[in-house]
Amino acid sequence: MKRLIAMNRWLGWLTLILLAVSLWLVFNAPIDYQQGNSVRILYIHVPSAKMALFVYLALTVFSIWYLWKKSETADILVEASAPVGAAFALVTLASGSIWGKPMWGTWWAWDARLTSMLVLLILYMGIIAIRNGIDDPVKGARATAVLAIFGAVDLPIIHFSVVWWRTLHQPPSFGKTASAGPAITGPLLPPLLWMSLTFFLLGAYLILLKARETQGRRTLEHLEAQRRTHV
Amino acid sequence: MDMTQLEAVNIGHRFGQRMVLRDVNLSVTAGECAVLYGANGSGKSTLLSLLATRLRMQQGQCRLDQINLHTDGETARRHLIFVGHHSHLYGHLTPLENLLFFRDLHQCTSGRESLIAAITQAGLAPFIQQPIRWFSAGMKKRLALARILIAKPKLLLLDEPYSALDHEGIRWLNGIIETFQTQGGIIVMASHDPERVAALRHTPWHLNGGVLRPMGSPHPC
Amino acid sequence: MDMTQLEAVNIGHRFGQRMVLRDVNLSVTAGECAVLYGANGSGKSTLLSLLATRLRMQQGQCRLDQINLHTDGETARRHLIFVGHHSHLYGHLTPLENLLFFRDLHQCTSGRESLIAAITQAGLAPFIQQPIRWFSAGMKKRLALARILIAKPKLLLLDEPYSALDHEGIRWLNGIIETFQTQGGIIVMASHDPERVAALRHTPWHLNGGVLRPMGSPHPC
Amino acid sequence: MLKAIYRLAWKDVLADFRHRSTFSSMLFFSVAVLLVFQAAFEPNGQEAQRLVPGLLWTTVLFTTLMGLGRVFQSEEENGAFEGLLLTPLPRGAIFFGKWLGNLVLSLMVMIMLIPLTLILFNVNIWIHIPMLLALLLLGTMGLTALGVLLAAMTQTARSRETLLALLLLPLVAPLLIAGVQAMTEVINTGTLGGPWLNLLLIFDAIYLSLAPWGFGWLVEE
Amino acid sequence: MLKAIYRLAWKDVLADFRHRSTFSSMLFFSVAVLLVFQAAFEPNGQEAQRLVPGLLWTTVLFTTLMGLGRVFQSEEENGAFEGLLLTPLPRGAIFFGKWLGNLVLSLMVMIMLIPLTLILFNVNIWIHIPMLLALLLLGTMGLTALGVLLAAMTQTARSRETLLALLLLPLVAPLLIAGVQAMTEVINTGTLGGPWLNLLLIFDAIYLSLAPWGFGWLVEE
Ligand code: HEM
Ligand SMILES: Nc1ncnc2c1ncn2[C@@H]1O[C@H](COP(=O)(O)OP(=O)(O)OP(=O)(O)O)[C@@H](O)[C@H]1O
Ligand SMILES: Nc1ncnc2c1ncn2[C@@H]1O[C@H](COP(=O)(O)OP(=O)(O)OP(=O)(O)O)[C@@H](O)[C@H]1O
Ligand SMILES: [Mg+2]
Ligand SMILES: [Mg+2]
Repeated sequence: MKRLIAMNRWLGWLTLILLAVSLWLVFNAPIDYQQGNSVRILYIHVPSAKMALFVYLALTVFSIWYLWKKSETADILVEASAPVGAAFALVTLASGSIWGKPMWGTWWAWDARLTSMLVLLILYMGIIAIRNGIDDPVKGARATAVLAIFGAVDLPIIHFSVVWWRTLHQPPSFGKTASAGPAITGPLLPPLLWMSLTFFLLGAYLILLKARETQGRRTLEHLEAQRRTHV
Repeated sequence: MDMTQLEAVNIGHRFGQRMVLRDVNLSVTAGECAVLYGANGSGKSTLLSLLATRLRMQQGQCRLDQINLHTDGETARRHLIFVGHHSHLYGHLTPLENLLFFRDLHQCTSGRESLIAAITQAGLAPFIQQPIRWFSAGMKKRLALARILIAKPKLLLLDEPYSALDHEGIRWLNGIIETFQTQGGIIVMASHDPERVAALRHTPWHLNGGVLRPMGSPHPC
Repeated sequence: MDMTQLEAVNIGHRFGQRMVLRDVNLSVTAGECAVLYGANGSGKSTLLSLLATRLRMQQGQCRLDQINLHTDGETARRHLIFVGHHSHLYGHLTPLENLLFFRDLHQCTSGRESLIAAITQAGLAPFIQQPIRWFSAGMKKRLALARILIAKPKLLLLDEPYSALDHEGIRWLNGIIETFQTQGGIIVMASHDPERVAALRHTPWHLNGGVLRPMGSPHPC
Repeated sequence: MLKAIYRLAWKDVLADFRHRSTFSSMLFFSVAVLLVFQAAFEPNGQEAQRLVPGLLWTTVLFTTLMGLGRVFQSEEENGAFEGLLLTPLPRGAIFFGKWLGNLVLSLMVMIMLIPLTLILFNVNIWIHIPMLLALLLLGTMGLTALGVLLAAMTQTARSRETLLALLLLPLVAPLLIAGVQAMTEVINTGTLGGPWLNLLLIFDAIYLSLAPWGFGWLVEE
Repeated sequence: MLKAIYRLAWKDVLADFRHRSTFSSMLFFSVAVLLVFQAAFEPNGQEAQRLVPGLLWTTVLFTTLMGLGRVFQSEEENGAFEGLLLTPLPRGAIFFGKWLGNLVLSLMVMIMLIPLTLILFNVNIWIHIPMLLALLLLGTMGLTALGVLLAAMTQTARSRETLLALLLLPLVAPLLIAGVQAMTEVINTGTLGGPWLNLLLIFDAIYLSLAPWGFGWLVEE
């Protein structure tokens, strides 16, 4: 845990530098002939969508780790990841909606991917709520971990929704499954990859930041309790 | 100042078909402490609940000074405190928040410092920041009793106040009760503990078959 | 038959960051009754919950005969009964239904009559048809204690068993405990009541600052 | 007395709101309800506009219903509700404290819920939002009054939620129908008024004037 | 052990059913929900048939949700849940006891609900009733498993009902969608089968195998 926290400052600077690079790339990328300038939303939307899923995956791993080893570090990481994941999910939904207005002519449609993404956001909120709602730290940690593991059922549904059901939403356009539909290629790809890397680091940075805050708060509470018992 | 006086006349109470109290007469004057003894299920808690206006009076009359407990519950409740089997505390609040809530709802004027002082007296100062849900039985009891210190009631109703308290807690409580007596307050208490009550200046009563009788000796059984 | 034995070695427990028990060693043999004294919040109930396998052991080891309480909770729970601050009763069931439920879940073999006999012994025969929600504090306590009569445990854990009981109830309970002792059972009890425990053959212990020490005189304080 | 009402509402809602996420849970619960309706009914474009009033009202109904279970939950532990009844407040004040707390929370949820519904179901009636909100608020006032009353009524009953909902829904049906019709009128004609609105106001007036009085009767023993 | 599971289910449902008719209140609740939907949506002839699966599933979902709040309620009083955990039963058995009790209750409600819905919405698909019932039962098995787990999870939380509802809805959404689609297929084609049914079965299997395990983790201290 200590080492992770020490890494955090470097991670912060690295994220900042990468962000500058990717933003430069994004604004120098060509404008899509169909989508016009609004295509730039892609560079926010896709990385944050990937991160929303990835953070949940990490959350599940942390939860299993917690239940198995009873490690407090795992618990702190679970607590720290939930709000970060929720933020990414919110950004995905917001950017998707804003993009959807010019592309599909509507803010929202109830197709499988969009719906399952909304479910993911609600799940994140549920995890945050149960973490805050139980006073007993051990019980709270355990409830959160079990809930997170149950919620993981939603992950494959989101990811494969575009494959399993015919949807409005873009099918996967890079990676192995990119068979159907127009793939993202050429000059659009590098900025997207850079941006994805940036978002990944940003996610890690935020989680560690939150973890540090959580741990600091717990230590403070402990010291406070000790001081009061001894006075 | 007038002498405070509690006067209960011919109180009767039934639950369903079962007559729990019959023709209970009880008169307590300022500075007096009436202790109710009686077997399990004899109706001590019922009598205290009636005096606390928690149960509706079915028969008889009861007045605290000029206030009729039966018809004027709101005024009566302003002058009495009841500490019962339950602590009436909120598990998710800290001791201080619990007392603040109590103070505001009882419209007492005591300041924040005097609440903190009460908590310290109860020996709970180290736990002032913790939600009371995880307090031990005795700690909850102490906090429930600390409420006596922040309101200035005329009438104090205590249902088995000694249970869960340790030796020192009992001394602390007896101290509070004595001070309260010298200030002219009235106490009615139910207990199974003659040994602990012995330290107090008190009048013992015995409740049996719904009938309340004064007890000759201070040591009952 | 082997002598039953409870052996707790180096038990430690913390809630969050607060160390409530440190290096507690306790050894009780068949027919013995260990009584834990200690101030409010000193950790008596916590120790009993650990022995009852309600809390997970954090440090140290505890065995009842061959059974490791830490690793083999289900077997251990078959041989122990814990009567705590709470009565663990269902308000909407009658005394008999409560005991039947208890019997089935603990997989005891006692018949219906012996349950009724236990209720009668506890002095609750007149109330056998009533849901226990409205029972008085002492009546609930008696019913909770009556469970000892229907299971035949090796280990009996009692947390302030005398509270809310009247004089006669205390005699009844002490009788049960004595019988249990002569049958070779083990008792661990937390109490604030040296006067009531005095009637029993017992070993007093004192818990202070998380450390458990045997007490010289049977009358502590 | 106003201070006490505020204090009660504060304890139930605002304190909770300060460090906990009750509000966001209620909001996201209501979003989840929308999702369930979508999954279950799959309305198409034209249907959606016609369904919006029904969707909004049923969602508000279920959200309020879920919130109501919370009203007396914190009062259960340690017999805190009894403690509330022992304060010198008139019963009406306790009622309004509970009512206010719930209303504030519902109002906040509704402010977020209306635009969300319009976005999710892709209905373009943004200019009517203030009127929709006013209507929902009016409805919620009566709904919450009824709900708090019934929560108190069924507090001691088992199967509380079921019973509460059972009693609440038939009484609330007229209010709900009036609300749906009034809202349909707003969406179709753009004006607020007419017999349905009057009906809504009448129900509000009835529930709000009768409920405190009924509450007083219910909690009296 | 089977006896213990049965006993647990019995206590929760049958004993309750005997004295207090939880069943009929759940049934009335579901009818009230149907009425609310009718008032809110006012479907015409063709629409109604299309809406039936959605109506049935949402009604069952909300009725079960209402019932679930009750599951652990009787365990709260007097710390009865702790008593349950002190029995020598494996945690999984406790889970299945709770699950069974709830399932039986839901099943009884559904048997009445289906014909009522068909009558109220005037839809003539009587021959499909056995298949509809089978589908609902399948769905409820998973739903109840998840619900009992979440009820245990939120038992000690503040704003319990809200939290339970918030957690349950997103998790059951896939199950609900599969159920609605499978039922639509039954109504349209008259056959039970296809990918949606398989999905339903998969979710049932996942939830029923994971939930007891999760329950064991939750209640361990
Ligand atoms: C609120 C609306 C939207 C939501 C919730 C949403 C959600 C998502 C999610 C979750 C992913 C990542 C899937 C994965 O990695 O498995 C994704 C990827 C993507 N989205 Fe959206 N989206 C929305 C709107 C849009 C719109 C309007 C467009 C453009 C027309 C769009 C284009 C894309 C593209 C091109 C990808 C990358 C595809 C891939 O590589 O898998 N999205 N979206
Ligand atoms: N609300 C109620 N409804 C029905 N019966 C009740 C109610 N409250 C108490 N009783 C019954 O009244 C009798 C007296 O109860 P009470 O609690 O007053 O006894 P007590 O003297 O305080 O006993 P203990 O010493 O055990 O506390 C009991 O038999 C009890 O079952
Ligand atoms: N679940 C818990 N979480 C956090 N702290 C707890 C918990 N249970 C008990 N404690 C704390 O542990 C300490 C010991 O509590 P315990 O109930 O064991 O005391 P006790 O000796 O039984 O006191 P009493 O004589 O008042 O019953 C207390 O300070 C209490 O606040
Ligand atoms: Mg009593
Ligand atoms: Mg204790």
